[in-house]
Amino acid sequence: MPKKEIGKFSVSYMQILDETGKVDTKLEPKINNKDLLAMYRWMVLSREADQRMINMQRQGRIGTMGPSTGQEAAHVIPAYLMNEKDWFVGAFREAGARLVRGETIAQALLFYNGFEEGNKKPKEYRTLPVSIIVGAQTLHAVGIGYAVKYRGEKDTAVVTFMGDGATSEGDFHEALNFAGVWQAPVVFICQNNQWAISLPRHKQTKAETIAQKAIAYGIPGIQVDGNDPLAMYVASKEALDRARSGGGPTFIEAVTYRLMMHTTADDPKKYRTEEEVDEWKQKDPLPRFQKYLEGKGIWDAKKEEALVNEIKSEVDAAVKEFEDLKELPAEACFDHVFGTKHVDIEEQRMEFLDDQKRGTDNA
Amino acid sequence: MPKKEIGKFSVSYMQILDETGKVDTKLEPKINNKDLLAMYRWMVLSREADQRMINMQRQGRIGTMGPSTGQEAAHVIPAYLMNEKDWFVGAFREAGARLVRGETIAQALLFYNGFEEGNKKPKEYRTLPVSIIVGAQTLHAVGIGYAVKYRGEKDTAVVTFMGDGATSEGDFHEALNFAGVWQAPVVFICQNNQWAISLPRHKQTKAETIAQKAIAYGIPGIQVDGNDPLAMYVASKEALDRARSGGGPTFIEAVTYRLMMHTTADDPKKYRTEEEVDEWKQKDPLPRFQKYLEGKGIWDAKKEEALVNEIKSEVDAAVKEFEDLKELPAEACFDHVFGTKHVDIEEQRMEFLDDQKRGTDNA
Amino acid sequence: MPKMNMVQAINLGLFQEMSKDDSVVVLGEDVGVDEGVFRVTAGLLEKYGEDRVIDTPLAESGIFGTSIGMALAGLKPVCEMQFSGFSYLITHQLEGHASRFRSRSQGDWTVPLVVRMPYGGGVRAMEHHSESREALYATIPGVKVVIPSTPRNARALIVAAVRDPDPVIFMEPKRSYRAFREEVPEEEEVMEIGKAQVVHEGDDITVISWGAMMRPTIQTVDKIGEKLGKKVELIDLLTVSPMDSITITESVKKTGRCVIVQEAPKNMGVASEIIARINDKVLMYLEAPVKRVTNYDVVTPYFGRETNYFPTPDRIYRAIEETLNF
Amino acid sequence: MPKMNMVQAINLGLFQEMSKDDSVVVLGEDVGVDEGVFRVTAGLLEKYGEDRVIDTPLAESGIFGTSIGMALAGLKPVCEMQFSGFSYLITHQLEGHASRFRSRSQGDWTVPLVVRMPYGGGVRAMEHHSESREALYATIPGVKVVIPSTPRNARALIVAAVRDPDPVIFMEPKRSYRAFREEVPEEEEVMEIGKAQVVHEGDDITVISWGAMMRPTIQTVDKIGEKLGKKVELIDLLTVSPMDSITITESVKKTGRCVIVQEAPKNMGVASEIIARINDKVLMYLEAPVKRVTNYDVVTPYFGRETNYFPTPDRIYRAIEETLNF
Ligand SMILES: Cc1ncc(C[n+]2csc(CCOP(=O)(O)OP(=O)(O)O)c2C)c(N)n1
Ligand SMILES: Cc1ncc(C[n+]2csc(CCOP(=O)(O)OP(=O)(O)O)c2C)c(N)n1
Ligand SMILES: [Mg+2]
Ligand SMILES: [Mg+2]
Repeated sequence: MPKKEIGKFSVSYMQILDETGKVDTKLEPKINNKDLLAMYRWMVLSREADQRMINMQRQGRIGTMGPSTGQEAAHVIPAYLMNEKDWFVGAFREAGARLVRGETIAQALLFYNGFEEGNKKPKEYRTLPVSIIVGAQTLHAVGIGYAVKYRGEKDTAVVTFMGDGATSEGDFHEALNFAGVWQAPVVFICQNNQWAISLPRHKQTKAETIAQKAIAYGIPGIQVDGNDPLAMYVASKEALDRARSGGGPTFIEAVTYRLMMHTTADDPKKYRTEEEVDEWKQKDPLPRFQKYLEGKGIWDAKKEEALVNEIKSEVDAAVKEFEDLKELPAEACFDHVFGTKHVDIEEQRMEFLDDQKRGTDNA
Repeated sequence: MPKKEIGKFSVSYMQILDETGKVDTKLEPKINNKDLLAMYRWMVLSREADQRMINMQRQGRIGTMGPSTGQEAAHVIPAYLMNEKDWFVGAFREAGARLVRGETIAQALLFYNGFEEGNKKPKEYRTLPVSIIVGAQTLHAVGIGYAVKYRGEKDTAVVTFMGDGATSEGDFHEALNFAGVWQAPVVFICQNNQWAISLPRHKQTKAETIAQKAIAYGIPGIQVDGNDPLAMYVASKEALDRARSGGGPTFIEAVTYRLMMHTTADDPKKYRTEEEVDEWKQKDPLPRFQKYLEGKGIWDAKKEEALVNEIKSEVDAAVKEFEDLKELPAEACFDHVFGTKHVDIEEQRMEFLDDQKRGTDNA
Repeated sequence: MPKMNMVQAINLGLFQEMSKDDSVVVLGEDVGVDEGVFRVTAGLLEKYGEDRVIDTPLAESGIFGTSIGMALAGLKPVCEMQFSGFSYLITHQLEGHASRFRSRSQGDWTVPLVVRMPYGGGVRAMEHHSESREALYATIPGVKVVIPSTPRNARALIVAAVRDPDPVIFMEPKRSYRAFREEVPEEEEVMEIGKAQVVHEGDDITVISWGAMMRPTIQTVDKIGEKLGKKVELIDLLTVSPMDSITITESVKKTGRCVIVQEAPKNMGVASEIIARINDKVLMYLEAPVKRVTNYDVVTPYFGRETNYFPTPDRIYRAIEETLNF
Repeated sequence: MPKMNMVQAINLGLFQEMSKDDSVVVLGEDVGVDEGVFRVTAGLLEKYGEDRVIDTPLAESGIFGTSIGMALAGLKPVCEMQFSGFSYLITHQLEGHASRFRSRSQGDWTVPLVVRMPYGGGVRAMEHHSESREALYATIPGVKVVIPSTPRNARALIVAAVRDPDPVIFMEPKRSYRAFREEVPEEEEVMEIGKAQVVHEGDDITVISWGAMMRPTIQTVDKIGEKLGKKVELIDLLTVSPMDSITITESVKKTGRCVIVQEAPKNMGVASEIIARINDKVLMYLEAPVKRVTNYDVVTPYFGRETNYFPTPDRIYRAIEETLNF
């Protein structure tokens, strides 16, 4: 077709620490040891909690849960870079990031066991509860971004997460478009873990990368090795800085992999091969990060062992805290329908309590 | 940000016949005179019908209508290139295209006067009724495209239209994404007429062009001068050929302008200047096309006068046909709720008829 | 007190709330420069600027979903759906988020926002511009659905909606926008959400309606008084959900007869819920079946036919008369 | 006749319809390779191939909107919403298009399609996996809402839904998916959409339910017979909209008493519409108020609390007893 070129776009990929532990020293960020070790610790804690919860689900001690094993770098690192003023608007597969943001493991257990109390978190934490409707939360992030800008809050960013599957939803599109138009201080991080339950990435969209979707909204976008903590660090920092300094939104595609099942109700053997999983295990962010720390001379087998033990106890304690919880009030739902009293709700509360009391008297 | 380029994209613009009537002869398509004159005639007819309907609305002879004056090239030309097997899935601002597809002006009047009879059109026409929910129809087009492919229908394309505003809706996104994944034989034509009611194009999206949105879906996209009948011809033909030959979807941004109000209920003076409108009047596709035909020696003032008279009578006749229609049955709604009988509907029909009969006896 | 129409009255309410509280922002399609397709937001942009009166891209879920975010972050968004016919694009955000944040977080996170939308027929507009689907929204717990019927209560209720701690769907009967004027006090006036209003007292029959149907109902009720000498107790529902059963059932207890006038189709309408509540509490006081005057269970007709389908004063009259004579 | 659970029964219905008619296609999230998260579409991909069993991108409006297109073009799509909690993303396409094409074109264009969706609680799943919102869909004219309660009627109704000329929302009570088995004939069996079924005859009281609530209701009804010696007429609604008033009102005419058991919240539920219809036609036969046993008007609790909120056999028992003793 004969025509005149009027726009040019490109998509870039960033990797700094590769699968073998090799570092691209030209790109290597300067991070102090304390931060490095702290990030690593969060990742290990997240992994351990995840695995424990899978076991607990198997034993019927909690309900369905969705593991994040394998994706820790993609969400722990940006969360670590966030500060108190920043807002966290997650989906459902950023358990590690939630820990960084101050959620306790006991709370997570409560959540997975079907109690709203697992979501209780004062507004000051600026961390929204898990959002299950795929894609919907990205719009909340943009609205919060608008409010931040409207209030003239300085140095404040909103970080929102979504999966590769979420990029197909209309809400994702509307969120990126609004963010572009409003130049809202939002960092969109897509954890492209290759699968949306059983749908592989290449059936989700014909686009070669997810990062290029940002072009549709006039937003900067980049593809990052999401299992590379250093690349995630650099990309997240740049995006956060841009948002905090009034530079508008950024879209990051973090290429990662869901090493476990979609949720404990899922059987991934139905749709993917063990070979594929094994291949991705080679790219696991945890051993990779460990190697990096060892290379820097700040980590060794003994420290690893100590950390693992420490974290095991921490998780043990959290499980105990969760299991020691006394029964939560059954009628709590009546308290939180509205912020105002209504006679219907109060009448029904009475009926409810009465019915609870009568139990099985007649039947 | 240090990184490796992994994807390159560009957006092109096509114009062949410019505002002054100058032709880029390198790009000029070969179109026989009969077709050229036919396309011109449809555009003139569409313009005349449009203007007449605005007047009729002003006189209270029909209800609200949305004029398409100024956008004729962008929708008449692709419609002209469609054949009987192709499907037309429009929005609400392709009146000229609908005429090409066999809708009568009397029917359009009936539609704008609030009667479903204006939409009656046997399936064989493969032309769906006007779709008012912005963006929604694009998904129907993709589903039809899937059916065409599934049935192995050869040489069949689906053409769907939407405005610049529609590109912000989630359904638009989902439609383009499904079309990409399914490689559905769909031609998406966005009539970017610079306004969505009062919202100017640059507030609709931060993207510099709408054409670049196709990149997000791995679909070929192009920006075309939508007031240039020749460029619309070339771009539509290429897209139709691609769809018909199994090459999948195409996205065309047709840059045009809504010269009139959004609908007869709208007052564009509230949000745009006369200068802007005047500027775009210079780019009007009708005089431009006329000049081209004159340049080719197949048109002159006398022919123009004859055509205008002929078309005026044609529209007169249509208006008469519409106004001579006898009253349409009030109870028709009861016939088309379901394809099966239901006692509720039948009971209510009786009540309705009874109430109609009783009229104002008591009150 | 100045006389104004409903458009002006809602506009007044918005003006006043915006001047009082800078967390109130208005957003939607064409609400700024164009001042709303019905001019309900007239003057707001000029007075409060682009940051508080936001012309958004054309995406309802985007408008509402970002409003949820704004509300979570402490703003009080008043967003507009240009017509209720396009509001179903927000159903998932309403059912799945706006209505749930409070209970999901046991009160830590709340979503105080208002969704304004013109609804209902009678203005000879195109498809999707004539429906009454208050019932659809009323099926969702955690959402308040408010429908004013006059300029004065529209102003008092929009103010209440803006101040409400929960998501409020504010459905504006577009047919009543400019149909009549009423005195509306300049100074603040607020009505309580969740309360119906007894417009006329009477003890022969209870007639209940809301929104645009209040007008033909009032006319008819007056005629019933004149012609049949019967005293009608007329109730304006005002809040469709959560419903004010008490006002309804107290009245029916007194009158023993009831007619409900609803613009929406019959099946699964708000009228059905009213009947269910009468059944629950005062069935044994009923001297006749409750009668519903409603639209029919057909797909909303294009405007050429719609007037045939609405409850008319004649149908309302007959229903009241039949119920009185039962 | 082989015994099967509801998952197998619906699967059988889909298999048979697909083998009969190559215009039937199945689409949705994870319906192919994964065979549906509840395995309702097991074996279909293997048998009918990728063209007829389509794993779609993750977008509900996309799934449903393209299904409308397929239906317009002569296919018969059976699309799946993975959970009803995510189905509200299609509301605008349902209210605005699927339900309207027929009337919009006066019968020239029709949208015969089925939207399958597991609904309801009781499976200890996360938020949005427990709601019963049949009422929301039932507010929309031009849409049929069908809810089976057993393997056998599920098979007969899914077949009817696939053959129906209109859009059918087919809500599958996920709690009943594997809860019990029933004999289901291999050979074709079809039930009429729009008809309720009298499961037990009786003349002391009418009890009406549908979907997952049929199980606790049947248990309770049996107990009522044993303990109180009363004969219950039990009605399974099966189609929620358009409703079968006749079966209901004929029964209530006979019994004079009625209890309705509904998993959904009380306000604006299907039970309210049933009461309204009883009011319309047989009010004067009622010897007691119709009693509703429902969920409460709260935001659907997370699963940790949900069982407290559902109608239980105890609550159902008490409601029947109280109504009998009224
Ligand atoms: C709107 C919506 N549709 C369907 C689901 C059911 N569901 C939960 S997660 C999921 C897949 C999500 O894929 P992706 O976005 O890639 O995230 P991942 O699970 O891989 O982290 C689906 C279909 C849902 N939660 N929300
Ligand atoms: C979903 C939806 N929202 C809002 C409207 C009201 N509306 C009708 S046309 C229109 C603007 C459309 O702009 P665009 O897509 O650019 O098409 P144009 O009118 O310019 O042809 C709006 C907001 C609608 N019809 N549908
Ligand atoms: Mg994924
Ligand atoms: Mg436009």
